[in-house]
This record gives sequence, structure tokens and C-alpha cells, in this order.
Amino acid sequence: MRYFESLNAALHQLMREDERVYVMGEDILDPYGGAFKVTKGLSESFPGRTLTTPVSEAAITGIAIGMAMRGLKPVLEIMFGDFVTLIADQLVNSAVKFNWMYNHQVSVPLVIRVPMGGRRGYGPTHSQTLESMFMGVPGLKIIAPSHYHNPGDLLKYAVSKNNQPLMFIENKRLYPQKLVTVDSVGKAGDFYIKQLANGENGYPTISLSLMKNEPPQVTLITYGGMAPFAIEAAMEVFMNEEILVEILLPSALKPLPVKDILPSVRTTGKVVVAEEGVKTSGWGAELASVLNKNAFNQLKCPVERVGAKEFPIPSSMPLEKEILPGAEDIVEAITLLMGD
Amino acid sequence: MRYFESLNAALHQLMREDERVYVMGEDILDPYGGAFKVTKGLSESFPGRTLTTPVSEAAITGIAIGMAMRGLKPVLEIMFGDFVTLIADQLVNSAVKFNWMYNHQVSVPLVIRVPMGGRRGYGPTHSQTLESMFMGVPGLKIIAPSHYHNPGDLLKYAVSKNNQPLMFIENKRLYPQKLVTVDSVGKAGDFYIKQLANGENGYPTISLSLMKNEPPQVTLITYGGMAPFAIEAAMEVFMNEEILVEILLPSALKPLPVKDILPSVRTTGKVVVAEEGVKTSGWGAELASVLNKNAFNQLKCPVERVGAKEFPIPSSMPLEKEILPGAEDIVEAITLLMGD
Amino acid sequence: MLLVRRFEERVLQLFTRGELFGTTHTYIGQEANAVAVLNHLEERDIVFSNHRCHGHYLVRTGDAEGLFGEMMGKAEGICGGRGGSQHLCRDNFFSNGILGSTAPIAAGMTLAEKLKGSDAIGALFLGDGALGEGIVYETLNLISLWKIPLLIVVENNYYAQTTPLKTHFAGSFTDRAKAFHIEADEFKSNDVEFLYEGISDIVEDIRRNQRPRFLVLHTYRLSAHSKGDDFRPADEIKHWTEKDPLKILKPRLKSNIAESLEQEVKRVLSYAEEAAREMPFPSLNESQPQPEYCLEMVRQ
Amino acid sequence: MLLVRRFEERVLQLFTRGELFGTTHTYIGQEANAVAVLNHLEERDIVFSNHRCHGHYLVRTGDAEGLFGEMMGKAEGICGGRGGSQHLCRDNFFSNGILGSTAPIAAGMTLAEKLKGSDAIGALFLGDGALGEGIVYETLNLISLWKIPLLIVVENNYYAQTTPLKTHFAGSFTDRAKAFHIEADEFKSNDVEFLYEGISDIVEDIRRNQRPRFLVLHTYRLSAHSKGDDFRPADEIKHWTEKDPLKILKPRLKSNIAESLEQEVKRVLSYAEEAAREMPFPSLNESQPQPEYCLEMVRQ
Ligand SMILES: Cc1ncc(C[n+]2csc(CCOP(=O)(O)OP(=O)(O)O)c2C)c(N)n1
Ligand SMILES: Cc1ncc(C[n+]2csc(CCOP(=O)(O)OP(=O)(O)O)c2C)c(N)n1
Ligand SMILES: [Mg+2]
Ligand SMILES: [Mg+2]
Repeated sequence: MRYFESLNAALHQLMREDERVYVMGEDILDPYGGAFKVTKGLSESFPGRTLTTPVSEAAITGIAIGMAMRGLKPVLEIMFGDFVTLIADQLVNSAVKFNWMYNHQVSVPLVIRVPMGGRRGYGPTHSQTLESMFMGVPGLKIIAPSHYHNPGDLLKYAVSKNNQPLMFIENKRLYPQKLVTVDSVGKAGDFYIKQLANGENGYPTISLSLMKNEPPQVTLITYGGMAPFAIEAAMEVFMNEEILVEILLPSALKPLPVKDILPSVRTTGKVVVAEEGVKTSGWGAELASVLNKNAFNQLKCPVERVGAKEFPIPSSMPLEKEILPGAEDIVEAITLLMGD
Repeated sequence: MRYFESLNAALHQLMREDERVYVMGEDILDPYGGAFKVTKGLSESFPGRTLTTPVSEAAITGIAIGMAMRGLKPVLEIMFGDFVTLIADQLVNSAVKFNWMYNHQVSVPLVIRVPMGGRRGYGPTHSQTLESMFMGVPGLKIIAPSHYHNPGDLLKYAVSKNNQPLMFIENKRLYPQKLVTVDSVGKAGDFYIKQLANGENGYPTISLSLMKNEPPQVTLITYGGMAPFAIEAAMEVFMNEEILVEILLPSALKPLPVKDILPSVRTTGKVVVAEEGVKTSGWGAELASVLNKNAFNQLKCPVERVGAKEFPIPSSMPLEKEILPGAEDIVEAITLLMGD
Repeated sequence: MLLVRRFEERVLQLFTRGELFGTTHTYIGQEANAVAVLNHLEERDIVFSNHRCHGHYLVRTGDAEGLFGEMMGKAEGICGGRGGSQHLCRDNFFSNGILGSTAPIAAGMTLAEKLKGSDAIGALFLGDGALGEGIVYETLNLISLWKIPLLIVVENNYYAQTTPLKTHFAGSFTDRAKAFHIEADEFKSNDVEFLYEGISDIVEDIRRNQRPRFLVLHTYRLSAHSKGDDFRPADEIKHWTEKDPLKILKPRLKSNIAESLEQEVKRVLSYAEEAAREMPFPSLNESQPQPEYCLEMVRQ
Repeated sequence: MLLVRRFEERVLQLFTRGELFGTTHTYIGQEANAVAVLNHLEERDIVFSNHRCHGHYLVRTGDAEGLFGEMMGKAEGICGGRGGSQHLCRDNFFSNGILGSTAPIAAGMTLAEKLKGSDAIGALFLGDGALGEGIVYETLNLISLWKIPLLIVVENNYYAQTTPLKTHFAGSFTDRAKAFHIEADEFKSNDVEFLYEGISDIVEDIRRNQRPRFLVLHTYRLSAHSKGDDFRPADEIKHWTEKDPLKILKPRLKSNIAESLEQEVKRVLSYAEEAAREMPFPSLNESQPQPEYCLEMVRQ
């Protein structure tokens, strides 16, 4: 099953099982079924609860907020993550505030699905990774599954078990990826897979290691669309330099699943944090600060952050490749750490 | 001279000296002169270049962007910083991108003045400190003077010497504050004042120490409206526990003036970073990460971050006081560090 | 109406005495609107108000004590002191401080009721200034397309803060709604009985035919925008003082009734004010643990 | 017009062959609009286009080589390959990919020209879908209030991506502008000569009287929204194929002229395409040092 199919199946199940679930967004009706096909088939099966909208990102977010306040469970698609700037006010000054500011008289169980990321040549306004703008917004949850997670399960959990505004980040490049399945000995490809915080809060962190019983030398923490590059980099440093990396793929960006991350960091003392978004004040900035505080004595060298360079995302692929972080950048960071 | 008067005088001078300067915003005309009086007198002296606008934050930002692209120098006031969410798209997807995305065929020398901050009881939608949402936006400058800086000079520099979109953060509580003047021996009150990066890039960092020749034990880095609390805290730990703190007040938040900050950090190895905004993914997250990387061997203990708790800003003052960081929080952080 | 007026007068005094936090926007002079509109609504109907919300709130709930408490920042205020003057919520009443942002939210709440098969409708209050916000037009398009039974009430008091209507507003109020095929009406009167009559059919139509309507009420605020200065021309204020809705209504009441109403309102408000004063302040520990999403761990 | 059509046809082929990056939105079927509007403008006038910008760009500049290069992601493309299909800039021509966000920016540029005393005017292209964005109405209010000489051209092709007009749009196009006291006209024709005539006075009026106008051109795109599938009814497409602007124009040309035009366009485009193919790819080092604001220092 592919990443987008998993999400699509989850939406079908959610709508089938709970008639409070409404799916909304631009161009989501069949036969088109949404820009990335995640909503395919919904309008045929649930015509009254699949609402295609005008091109009015701010207002449809507001409408979804209002619906959530009255006991419905809207799942809103923002066609491109770049357009979250248009819904920033509805999110920051309404959705996340209402529960607390109105002294818990209302809640806003709203899930906003946001395709983020570049590497498709869409250019400056259709390629960004903007979730870090919202990392500091009180009252917001941010979830971003990779293809090592089960994105459909996470979406189901987000819609059915969640009582606050939640941003669900889907990296565009992951949509066609096959979900990774773990074999009988707990491996996927060359990696041993462990699921941390096993369902504890519904948003597990995945751990990947090339060796089962050997302690890792470096902890590489990343998420979402960076997962394939992390795999590539971990393989490369192992093959070329026998460096053993543990990859951690949290599915929750906010709150940070610190408990899932600390044990590995305390073992290795060497950490690379990688994200597709801009490095400055990115997700990794918070993570590095938290690790600095909570694993100060175990850190053997500075946390290395890998992220995009501070430019718009160009359309030209060779140029985009220079700006967005890839496996080579991770390899470089790991090598740097091992030099210490 | 008070903080707001310094800004007001700067705008008068800018408009007098350069007829490309336009001042725009809601309710900025005389006799009212703007919500915080920073634009007072401009419409009488420069009626054609003082443009009061409808309540349309997004569009007036766009108009200012367009004016900047055609050689004018607009200075836009957003009445309350909480409304930056409404201009996020114009900023992120247009203003900061155009220069690079259009291959340097245009530039956007736009200054947006944004009053931020709480402690006035205005409640959840009129009290926030939101600049950290924009810390990761490529192509944006963020400047936030305290009353130890000369805010008017900084504003003049921003308008006349700057060629890119710039967010100019003014903490509301500073408006009535008297600017600090340095006496003949280089002191203001009990503190010795040094100006770092002296005009190098026009946005100096101010250093404050209680002793002239003794090396500080702790570096306290903060900005804007937190300055008074930093002073209070530094005094208190000195009086009660003889801890010597060097306070650094950068006026530039983005880019971070790392060069101004590192020497002190490398001396003390103990750092507190304080901001009025939410701690998670705030300004301090980036700063702490940068220090972790660039002063790893000198840091004696984790960088302590002080910031707001993750709640909306309530209207009730006692409750607001619990949520926003104050001098006691800084004292606590310093004491914690000294325990290490 | 009298309750609202006397409440607001007290609010201004309390501010002067430093007993209130933050700022406020009084409804003095506009009271007929709230009374005329809200008395047509049922309890299940949704009301979304704006920064100038005290009048709407009091007409809706009569809860002066809660509002005093809220404005004094007290734990037993409407929202535990968290919201303050412009961020209220009780039952089906809401307000928020970002102009225009309330429009789609009110529409969404109303839509939800419609989808759930309730016959509740919604009412949204906006000022002339708020019509500067683009999201209002996105909402007009949507409520028209989706036939959302929302009444948008525009209270045009000819100013957005200090900016006169003709400096911030081009064109016509009602045409702005009609361009989206929403039926629009306007009244220019502070006569509460006249307005009440006029609005009756409109609310009826919204509920029966499940469609939006747009209602413009031209009026005037007799006090400053918030606590501060008022730079409007004296003769303009004077002109409108003659049309004070209380002045229009008073001659229609028997004088002893008017007098006893005044007494009753005074009693109620004194009691409410005193009760609010006695309320405790909130504190974070009591009100809520630091939420789950603040996960930075304690130091080892 | 022919140049635009043949350019776009090549673009679709190049995509199929994998020579282009990203996505594209072709203008096929709408070409009469660009020709009729832009030929009334002067070089100093400002044009702000949208995602469907190739036609506007080519009519304005004739620069097929630069556009091919840009879409191939080449260093010598219009914007050095940074913008790609929908983010163009050359001289006074601009486009951007966020629907509606261009409106105030175009207004601001035009205002600046007015303030500087130039008599340049602006033209802004929007689709029917973009009228869903609230910022367009904020801009209508402002250009009306401030008398900004901007022509807003709405190209209604009856679809926003896959969403038919009546599913996303309530009310009337022209009324939406008139509600802000902006004069509004509409034409439903793909006859370029007819449109050119009709628009003449409008542009003249904007320049002379320094005020905004709103122009709705009802038309149809004959290709898919972008590269992908097209789910519109076949008979609808067929109906509009009859009204293809090229078909309307062709009989008016002498057949040998038509033929030689085809040949010339082919030559020009082949040359441009080849030239673009030869251009080098950009690289970051060449194009710009990492900017000042990335100050994280090198490791000690
Ligand atoms: C988005 C936003 N912009 C600006 C403000 C600041 N502000 C508060 S009230 C006001 C004027 C509102 O005018 P109007 O809508 O006519 O309401 P009135 O005050 O006249 O009742 C302004 C500009 C705000 N609260 N929200
Ligand atoms: C703010 C924003 N929302 C959504 C999109 C995605 N999108 C691109 S084109 C399009 C449809 C636009 O329709 P219309 O304005 O009628 O132009 P047309 O494509 O028909 O020429 C959409 C929704 C976008 N680019 N920007
Ligand atoms: Mg008003
Ligand atoms: Mg269209």
C-alpha cells in the first residue's frame, strides 16, 4: 500500500464509522479526488459530507473551526502547504485559543491536512516546508508521519482521539512511496525496526538500526520526507566507514517526543537533526535546545543540524537540489561528528 | 526622550529628508496619531505621504510591497503585532521571495513596524509576541530595539540603509519608557554600558555589566521588552548572591548577531536566554542551538531558556503574570546555572 | 437597553478608578440594535459578536455579574478572566478581538447546526470597519453558495476607530452582499420598536428558508472608541445625542415605570458589581496543569 | 496569438518528454484576452499575471526563448530558472503562484507610479477561482478609495481547477466590483478584434481619469487545468472548440499570410526551444553567495 492510499483508506473508514466526520478542501470531488488523490472516492461514497470549496483558504478554515466547535469532526485539506500562511490567523488567533480562552467551554477538534515539501520542481510558492512557523503556537499539535509509520492509522487517531487543532503534515514526495512493512524478524530491508512509545499517545517514533545488539554511535533524528535520505545516509556511512547510526523518526513534531529520543542520545552522545525546512529556527532548533538541556552531560559534541539553506525553493531542479538537504548533507554531518 | 518619541522623531526626520518615504497604517492620522502615537504629527506635516488605511492588514501590506518594488520606501504600521498572522502570506510568499525568485530584478525595501507584547491586560488577541513565527523565513530581517538602544536611530537605519523586507518589533510596554542615556564614565544607573558591533551593521548589541573590569559569571541574553526584567534580575542576583551577570541586548533578532554574543558566552560558559514569547521554538531555541554549536567546549552547563508558558495571554493581570516571564524567572534560571 | 447603558457607564467609571484590566469598547448609543436583533433569536441560536460586545452579551444573557467579573479579571468571570472585555463565551454566545475573523467561524457553527438537522440559526455582528477584512467576502460567497442560515448584522456607526466611513469605505453596504446574491436590507434608526418590527421578517425568513441575510443598521456610538480620546466633531455628536435610543424610547414609557426601571437596573448592577469585586483572582495552578504539549523534560 | 498557441503546444510535448520541471498551466483557448488587453498597454505600464501566465508573458514580451529556458530550469531563463512556469518577472511584467495575493501588490506598484507622477497604469489578471480570495475585495475597496489606475481583468473560464463556476462562485462578477463603486464591464467573446475594440475606451479611461476599472472576459480553456486529467464534459469542450479564437481569426487572414505566419512562428519557436536547451543549468555558487542573514558561524 502506498502512502497516499493509506491516508485515503483512513478517510474512507473514518467517514464510514463516524458520521460527524466531514472532509473539506479545494477540488476534492471525484473524479479528480483532490490534488494528490488522498480524498479520492469520498464524494461518491459520502456526497453530503465531502465538501469541495471555493479558493478561500482562510474562510474554509474558519468554517471548519466553527463546525468543530459544534461537535462535528472536520478534516480540512489545504491543497499546498505553502498556503498555510493564508490560514495563520484562523489557526493562531482563533482555533488554538478558543478552548483555553473561553475557559474550556468549547473545544476545536480540527484536523488540517497539509502537503508540504519540494523536489518536484513546483517552485517558490508550491514547495515549502513551513510547519516550523507553527512549532511555537500554544495549543496546536503537529504530526508528520513518514512511510515507516502507518499514516492512515495516525490520521485515524488524529481525527478520532484528538480534541484540539492538529496540523497533519504530509510530504508530497512520500505520497507515491510504498509503506514499509516489517518482516518476521523485525526487519525492513537492511534495518531493524522498533516502534517507540508504542501507541502510548498514538503517534509513535520509529527507530531504525542496521545492527540488532550493537549500540549505535550516532543518533540521527529526522521526520517525514527526509526519511529516505536518512536511510541512504545511514547505509552509506556504514558501508564506507562502518559508522553505526540509529535513525529516529518521530511522527509527532509538537509536542516533541523527548522521551522517545533521549535514550538513544544518551547512549551515543552524537546527534544529527535533519529537516527539509530551513535550518534557522526550524524544528531542529527546538530539538537541539531540548537535547542540550536534557542530555548535556552525555553530548560529546554539538548537535549538528541539517536543513535547507536560506533561500526560496527554486523551480530548477539542480538548483533546488543545492538548497534542499539531501543524503550527502547528512553524511557530511555524521562524518563531522565522528571526527570529534 | 521616551521610546515612542524617539520613533516618532525618526519618522519625522525620514519623511523630511527623503520624499520616497511613505508612512502607512490604520488610524495613523492626526489628531489621533496612531494607536501608540508613534505616527503623531506626520499627517499634518506630510499629508500626501501619510496614508491611513481601511482595516485590511493583508492588502495594505501588499500595497506597501508594490510601492517598495517601484522605488518608494514605505513604512507600514500593523496596529497590533497579533495581526501579523493576517499578513503572513504577503510577507512569506511575496515580499521576501521577490528579490531572489525574480533573480534580483526587483527589491522590496519594506519596513513593517509591529507593536508586540503583553502586560497591559489587552487579552489573548492583543498581547502576543509572535516574531518567532518568522525567524525561519528566508530573506526577512527582524529588528527589536530595547530602550537601551536608540530605537529612532535603528528605525532610520532600517528605512534608509536597508534593501529587503524588515520587521521592526516594538514592545508595547517600552513605548512610555525613557531612553537610557549613558553618563560620562560610560554608566547608566548602576550598569556599565558597552555598544557591541558598534554600528557595524547598524543594529548594535548592548552589553551591560555591574563591574567594569571583573569578568562576568553568567551571560544573560534577551531583547526588547524583556530588558527591564533582565536589569532587575541582574541587580537582584548581584545584591543577594554576588553573582555577576553580563546582560546582552541584541537589537537584531534575525540575523542573530552571533559575533556580538560569543565572546561573553565563551568567557562565562553559563547562559540564560530570555524572551517574552513562548519558549518552545522561540528566538531562544535558535540561539541556544547556535551557542551549543559554536561554544560547545566553553559551555559549563545547558543554556537555560526563559520564556512564556504555552498558553494564550489572558486578560486577567495576575494570570498573565504567571504566564509571561518576569524577573523572578530569570533569577531562578541564573540561580539554577550557578548551582552547576 | 437601560441595563446595557448603565452597565457601560459603570464600566467607564471603573476604568477611571483602575479596577478594570486592559481596554474596553462601549456600546453607548447603539443599544437599540442589540435589543431589536437579539430578541428575535431563540436560545439555541448562535450569536457571534465582536470587540464591542457588552451590549450584545447583556441583551443575550442579562449576566452583568459575569461580565463585571470577567472585566475585573476574576476567576468567576464569564471566562475565568482569561478573555476580558472582548473575548467572551457563554452558552451560544461568542466574541473575539480579530476583526472579520469571526465571520467564517460563525458560518461554520451555523452550518454545523444545519447539517445536524437543528433549526438553529446564527447571527454575526460586524462593524463598518470590519468590512475592510477580506475574509468577510470569502464568507459571503460561502454562505450564499452553501445556503447557511446566518444573519450578518453590520452596525455602521460611521467610524472605524478614528477613521470616518468615507475614508475607509468605498461603495455601498448592501450592494456588497447583493453581489453575492444575498438579500440585504438597511435601517437608519435608533428607535428600538421600529427596528424590532423591521427585523422580524428577516429572522423568520432565515430560519424558514435556510438562507443567509445581510442587515445594515446605521447608528452612532455616543462615547469614544475605547476609553481614550474622541476627536469627532462636537456638532456631529450633538446631532446624534438627540437620537439617543434611550431618549427615543423614554417618552413612550409611563414616568413611574421609567423611574422604577432605573431603580431596578441600579440595584441589579450594584449587586453585580459588588459580587464581581468579591470574586477571587484566578491562578494558573488552579485553572489547569501545564498542558501535555509542553514536554521539555525536567533537568536530570 | 499564434505564437502563444504553438508555444503552449510545444510546452505540453516537452513535459511529456520530461524536459520541463514542475507543472504548467496552458493558456490554450484564452489567447484572445491577452492580445486584446495587452496591446492597449504601453511599455511603462505594469502587468501582474497569475499561474496561467505564458500567454500574457509572450504577448507582452515575445520572449519565447527566455520562457522556454525558465521552464527548463536554466540559468539564462527569465529568472535564472528560479521561478519556473508561474513565477515570472521581466521589465514591468510579473507573475506569482498564490492566487489573489497579487492584487494588492499590483495596486501598490500602480499607486507608486501615480505618486511619482508617471502616467503608467497597471493591469492585473485573475481567474474566476481567484475571486474566492478575500484579499481581492480588500484591494477593490482600496483601489476605489485611492483612485488607483488599475485594470483588473478577470478571465472567467468557468472553472477553478476542476471546480465548475457554479460550485465555487455565488452572485455576479461585475456586481462584485460595482459594490465598491468600480465601473465594471464584461464581454463574452473569443473574437480578438471585437475584444480589442471593446477594451480600448476602458484603458483610455483608466489612464486619463486615474481610476480603476474591472473587466470580465468570459472564455474557456481548451486544455486541461495543468498537465493532468481533464474531466470536463466532452460536449462542453466541443462547444468551445468551435469558438477557438484562432478559428475565429483565421478566415479573416489571407491564406498565404496565415501560412507564412505559421512558418515564421515555427521557425521562431524551434530556434527558441533549441537555444533554451543549450543554456546551462544554474548553480548556487555562481548565482549568489549565501546571504548575510545566515550567520551561523563556522565551527571553531
Ligand atoms: C484584524 C484587526 N485589525 C485591527 C483591529 C484594531 N481595531 C479594533 S476596533 C477597530 C475599529 C473597528 O471599527 P468597526 O468595525 O466599525 O467597529 P466599531 O468599533 O465602530 O464598533 C480596529 C481597527 C482589530 N481588532 N482587528
Ligand atoms: C492561494 C491559492 N490557493 C490555491 C491554489 C491552487 N490553484 C492553482 S490554480 C487554481 C485554480 C484557479 O482557478 P482560476 O482562478 O479560475 O484560474 P484558471 O486556472 O481557471 O485560469 C488553484 C485552486 C493556488 N495556487 N493559490
Ligand atoms: Mg464602526
Ligand atoms: Mg478559471
